[in-house]
Amino acid sequence: MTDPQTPTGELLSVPALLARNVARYGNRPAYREKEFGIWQSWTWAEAAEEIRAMALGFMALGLKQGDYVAIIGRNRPAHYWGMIAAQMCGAIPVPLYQDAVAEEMAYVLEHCGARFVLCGDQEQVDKVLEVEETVKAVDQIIYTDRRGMRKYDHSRMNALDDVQAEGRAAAQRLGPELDARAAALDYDSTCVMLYTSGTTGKPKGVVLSNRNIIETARNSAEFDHLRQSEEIVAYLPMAWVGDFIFSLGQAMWAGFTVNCPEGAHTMMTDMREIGPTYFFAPPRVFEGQLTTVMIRMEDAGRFKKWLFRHFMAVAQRVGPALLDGKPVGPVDRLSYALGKLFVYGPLKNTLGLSRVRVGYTAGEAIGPEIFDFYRSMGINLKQLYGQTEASVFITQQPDGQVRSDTVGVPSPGVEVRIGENGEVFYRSPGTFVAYYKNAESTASTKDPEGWVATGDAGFFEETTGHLRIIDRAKDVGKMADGSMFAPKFVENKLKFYPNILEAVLIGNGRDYCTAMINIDLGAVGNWAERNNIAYASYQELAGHPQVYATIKEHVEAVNRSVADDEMLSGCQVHRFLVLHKELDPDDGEMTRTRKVRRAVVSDKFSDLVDALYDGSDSVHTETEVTYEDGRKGKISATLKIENAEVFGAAQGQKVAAQ
Amino acid sequence: MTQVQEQDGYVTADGRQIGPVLMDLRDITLRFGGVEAIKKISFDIREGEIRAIIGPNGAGKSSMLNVISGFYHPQEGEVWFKGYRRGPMKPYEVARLGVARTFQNIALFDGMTVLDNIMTGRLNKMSSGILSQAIWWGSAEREENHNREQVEKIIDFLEIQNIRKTPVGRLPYGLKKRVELARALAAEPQLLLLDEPMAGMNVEEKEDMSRFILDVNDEFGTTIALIEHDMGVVMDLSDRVVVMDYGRKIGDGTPDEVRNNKEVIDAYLGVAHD
Amino acid sequence: MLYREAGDFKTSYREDGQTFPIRLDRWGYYAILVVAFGIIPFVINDYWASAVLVPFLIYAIAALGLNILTGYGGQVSLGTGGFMAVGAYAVYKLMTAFPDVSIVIHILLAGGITAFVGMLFGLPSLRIKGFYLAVATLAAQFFLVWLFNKVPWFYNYSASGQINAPERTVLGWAVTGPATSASAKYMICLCFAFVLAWVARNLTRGTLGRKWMAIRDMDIAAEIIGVNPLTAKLSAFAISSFFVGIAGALLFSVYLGAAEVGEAFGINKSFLVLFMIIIGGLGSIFGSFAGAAFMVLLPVMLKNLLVGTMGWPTDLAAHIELMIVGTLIVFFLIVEPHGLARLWALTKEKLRLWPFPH
Amino acid sequence: MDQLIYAAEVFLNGLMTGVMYALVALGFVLIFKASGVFNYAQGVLALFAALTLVGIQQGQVPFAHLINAVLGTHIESFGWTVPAFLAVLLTALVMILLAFLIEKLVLQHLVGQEPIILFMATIGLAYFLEGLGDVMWGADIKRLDVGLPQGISDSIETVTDQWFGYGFFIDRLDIWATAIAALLVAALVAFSQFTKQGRAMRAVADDHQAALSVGISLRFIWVMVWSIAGFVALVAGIMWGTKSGVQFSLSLIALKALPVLMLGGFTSIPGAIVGGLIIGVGEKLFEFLIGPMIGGATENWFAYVLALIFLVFRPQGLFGERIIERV
Repeated sequence: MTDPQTPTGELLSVPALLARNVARYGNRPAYREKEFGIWQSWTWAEAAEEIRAMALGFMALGLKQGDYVAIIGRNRPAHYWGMIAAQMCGAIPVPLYQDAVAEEMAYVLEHCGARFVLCGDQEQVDKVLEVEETVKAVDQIIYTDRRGMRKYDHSRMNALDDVQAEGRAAAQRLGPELDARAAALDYDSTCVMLYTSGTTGKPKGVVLSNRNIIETARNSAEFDHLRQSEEIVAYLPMAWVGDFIFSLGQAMWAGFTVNCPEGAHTMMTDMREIGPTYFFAPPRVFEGQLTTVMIRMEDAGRFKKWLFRHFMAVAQRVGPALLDGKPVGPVDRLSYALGKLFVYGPLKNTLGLSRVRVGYTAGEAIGPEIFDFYRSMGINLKQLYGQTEASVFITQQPDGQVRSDTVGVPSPGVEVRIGENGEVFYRSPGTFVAYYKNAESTASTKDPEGWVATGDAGFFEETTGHLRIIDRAKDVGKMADGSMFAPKFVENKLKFYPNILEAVLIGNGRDYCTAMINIDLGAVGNWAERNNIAYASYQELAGHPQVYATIKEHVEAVNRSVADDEMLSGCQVHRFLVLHKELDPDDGEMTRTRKVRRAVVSDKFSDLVDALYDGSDSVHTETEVTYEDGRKGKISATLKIENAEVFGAAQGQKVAAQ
Repeated sequence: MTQVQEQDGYVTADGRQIGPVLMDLRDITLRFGGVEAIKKISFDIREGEIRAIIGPNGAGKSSMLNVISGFYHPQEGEVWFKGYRRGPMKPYEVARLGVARTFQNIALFDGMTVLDNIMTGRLNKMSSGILSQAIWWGSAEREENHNREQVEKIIDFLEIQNIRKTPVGRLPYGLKKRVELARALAAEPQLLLLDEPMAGMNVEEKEDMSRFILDVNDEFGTTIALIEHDMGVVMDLSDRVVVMDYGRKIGDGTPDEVRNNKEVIDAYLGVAHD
Repeated sequence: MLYREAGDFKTSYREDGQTFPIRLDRWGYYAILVVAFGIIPFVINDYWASAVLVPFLIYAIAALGLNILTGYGGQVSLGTGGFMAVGAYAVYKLMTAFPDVSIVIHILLAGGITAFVGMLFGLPSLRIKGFYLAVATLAAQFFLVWLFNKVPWFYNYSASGQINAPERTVLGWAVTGPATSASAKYMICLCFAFVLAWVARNLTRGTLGRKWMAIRDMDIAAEIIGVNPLTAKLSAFAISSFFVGIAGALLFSVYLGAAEVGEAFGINKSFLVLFMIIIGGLGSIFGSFAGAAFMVLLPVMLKNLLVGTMGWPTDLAAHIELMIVGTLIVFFLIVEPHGLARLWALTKEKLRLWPFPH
Repeated sequence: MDQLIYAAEVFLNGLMTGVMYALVALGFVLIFKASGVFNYAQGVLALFAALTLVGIQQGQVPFAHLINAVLGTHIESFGWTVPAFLAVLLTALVMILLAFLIEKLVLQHLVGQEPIILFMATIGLAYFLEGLGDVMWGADIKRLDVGLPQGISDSIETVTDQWFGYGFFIDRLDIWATAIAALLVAALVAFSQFTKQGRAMRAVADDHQAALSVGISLRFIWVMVWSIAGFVALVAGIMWGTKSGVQFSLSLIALKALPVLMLGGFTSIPGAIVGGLIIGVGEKLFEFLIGPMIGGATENWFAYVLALIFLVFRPQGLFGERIIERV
């Protein structure tokens, strides 16, 4: 249901929403960016003016309807404006991952045939110029940051503010044309094209229409009662659907303020300054924060430590109840209030979370204690389940019914059903239009009735009606003895330990499960310092016997808990090793969103896998690595293989060695 | 090949247009008591170029820089700047003419934050009187904020945003050097003097600093005269090099010319990489 | 611990540059003002006024002045007492010469005159540095005291050689002379202290302040980046003396009422104020107040303790006090050369980081 | 003619006072050279020394005042008197102990601070010692007599009378003082020039690091110079004490020594001596010639103003070496 007093009548496009926001919230802040030491701010009116100038400029440069405009850069107002400006011109914005290496970028640019590229800075421009060897489509390069660009050949290159200036100058000439194009946009015209960093194979271009984005934005905004007064910090990759929905879709719908940090290195301080009221972060961010909190508390005096421990305990007991509005005794209320004064308050403040009204995490399962830690401090952190093809939202947790092991109930307007193989299917107004230039995989994911296969296996809890995700459907396999093999399930349990960064479980079609583990350099390194264990490199630390011992404890603890769930008890880890290098997107072992690429890993480290099953207790290996500057090199190591105790039925599974 | 003779300047190897003479030093002689630190040295610095002064320790490089920045007054010789002969001036007067410098052993104001240090670089751009400062509201504050904007641009340029409010005393050496450069840049000088900008830096820091120096020259077109020990750096950075030894000038020209200068090789390069 | 800074962000250099950038500090500051202006005047009695608050405010002004010169300008002065004397005698002459001009104007003028004298004695600072200068300022101290002693014109040829403040009023309230009420004394000193502190803050935050600090931290470098030492140092002396002069004027006219230059403005005054800024914190406005409060309260408390509680003879108490003051000076210089201000800053930092240690 | 003769007398007196100044100034110079500390407490040291001396001589009970206050007793003295010589010796020991304590409790913790901080610390020290002296021995003015001859020297009077027909009034004490002071000065100079410790001391003055590297113990040197300073203070204290009684004003001779130092340069022993003489003579003559016209009592400030004017023209003082500024 669209708003009655909207000037542009129906709100069928982002530009239309922009116009409405100008009319409604004209001089309220729309965008802020930390630059030159202060938060530069733009009201909706100012932002609209900038955007219009940009759009006119693009047209002056010859941007045509249906063109694709690639945007490569960190989160900056200018880049969001670039996307909207492109839409105004009837073009389609395509945000790309700024840390993508040249060949990935080459593929995407080639695939979407972008004629315009909006680059953040010199670095990105260089990349584009590099790929231009192969990619011919690119016609105009526009850059936001002038730094170091003076020497470049500007025949096909412009600074963004020059483009805007040109646009302003051409306002008379091109204005009508622009308005016509903007007016021509309707619910079915494409809003944005996002490339999924598919866990397998080449990225796919997901085409999302205005309907997808606006409907989803509206539903989700209403679901969480997002208001114009919200503050969000835009720091997640612009190419990721989540950022598009939160920082553009919902921001446009609800008219709240988008704040862009100065840069990655100042993210935490900037976040603290802004104190967002609506906050999204993938589990690893919360994990990271919790780890640093713990590490920093380590150095505190005894009294502070005691205070911290005592009141966190109180919080664990009382916090969630308070948050879910359940009855709490006056004594507990009091001690919680004290805790709030002495610990939670300051802590939330230093983390910049004091003002968070609604917080979401998704993308990965989050460790229960991490989740509870934030909840118990009174931060309304919830989980949602979604994917690019759904414009994010499939299921999410309503206030007051939040648990760490479910992903909530279907979002408004979304239908969900479980396939007979356990796979989760959904259908919603957010469902994507198609994969760009890829009819057959469109067909394979989305059936004629519009049902989309998520590729995840899961089930609904009868009692609560909440959805639980076990694993990637295709990863769920059978072990030799026919019992269910759900690697992610176990891996997550492992990853909940701060010492473990990544874990890869192997065992599909095998007699028993084994695991390859990445330690978390931050946590383990810190632990090493405390116990003054010297180490020169990640590799050395990973190989350290005491580290192995610790990891072994974790593994066995996990085995114990896995054993409880008879459906999955076969997945206990019999043998494991600690990898000598961190899994790294640059080496193709993970996606840009840091999801492990199973296939890649298991064949890249095939020698290790064999060793895990041939019973040998150590293995020598050599691996190729890519350094930041793109150079390649080799590292070699001898890895120890450790046996872990298993429990219950799994004890039956025989190990080759025995 | 460069023709320094022609008045309108020359074009460098990487195609930068170098302008006419900005500063001209003629037969400079400087004595401390009986000691002659500089003996009848002449050379010029042209607009937009990066000019290096090199030489072994005690060659009189720093003294030369101090003469240019008006800190020492030569007993003989003439200093011509922007086409006018410069009489014996106080250092702060020279600064107002558009000459800024950094120091060999860092001369930051340790009691102040990075921001304040850089703001001091703009003192000559600020003019509000004591009274209006005492009242602050109005002109003084406006002036302050306007200059803050300029300074912030430099902070951004030299990538020191995250130490903006840190007292310089707490900074590591490399960063201090950078802040000092920032302070000098804040004065928007026509001639920037760098006294061993990379002394005591590790390779990485040296690379950064070289990049910044080139960027400065490139972005603001600032003329730069620098003293440096690291031959490699000097040769990469500078358009023309003056070589000094025992207060005398023994070589002057492009890095290549200097590199192949017999006297220079004997006096300096031999002992450069010790 | 108390600080909640999330969401307290700055969108303009004006906000960023304000004196209390952190919201909580700002509130605290306003709260103090409300108490100082809105409550104390109505509850104050003679003891509190004459024993604590009035001297505190007056010395705070003097400390501000000396801090500008020493803390910000880096020029150590041991002549404060002398300059206060100038202020006192200037205001005395003005009061008696032009009875119907407002005392406020007289006090300001007295400050101006002191500023001029201060500049004169500041001239040597252009040639001599460090404690050569410190010692040189003693010249001011001794010469001025001698001057006011020996030249009868200054004390209107009064037989006693003393100067006595006649009654003068502000807005109908007597602020000088015997009939003055406690709250009147308090209020006029408070107003001066408040305005002057505000001025001091403005001067030290801007161009002038940076010039001073530059000279203080590294005079050569300062000169080379374009600071004119002459104007910088002399302005420091002038403004510092202006403050000190006003303090002297208030001390005589409002607080003492009658003064004999020797004991009212002797060298010990110079040291007293110097101690205030050392203990309070060099180069800090807050420090000036903290130091003044400390040095004013310490004797009062010691007296109450030693004489009042323990019934010791006064002279003994006085000697003990000397020892304690001396010890404290040394202690502070050893433990925290930057004084109470730094301690306060550190505490604040801790509170902001709470519960984290760093 | 008479004027001239008076002037001559004044000059003579000035010279003798000057020597005293020089003596006190020397205390400063020694400490400053060795530890870079500008010891404002020097004067109070003298006062303290004098008080202690008197106290010991007259067998006072230290802290009697305090003890009485606390315990309500009425003890005053042990009832014995100590012979001057022994008393001086004991006092010297006390001064050395004091030096040790100062090094241990104060200087040690201030190593590496800027000079000005150290200077202020000594001001604090001065306050403490002043208080301590009073608490230990009481603040009342005391007569000090260690058997130095006093009164007008008749011999000189008669001699001068024969020469100029006018008898100079010169206090015997001053003559003795001058003699002793001169002797002490000579001794100190000799000490710092010719003894091992003396050389070590100057080495430290020149370069702490270097001195340390050749194995000179800074702490020892400091204790030593402060002891010497204490001893100098003692002597000065005796002279001035005998002359004008032991009282607070005695500590002000330090303030007199300061301009001497400015004149002579903080680091120069000869400077201290010459400066002392100049000031001594200068202020006496000034008081004698100009004083009457402007109300007299000019000694208080003349020295300072003289030094000030002098410094403006020669910042490094009489013998201080010229500073070449580098960047």
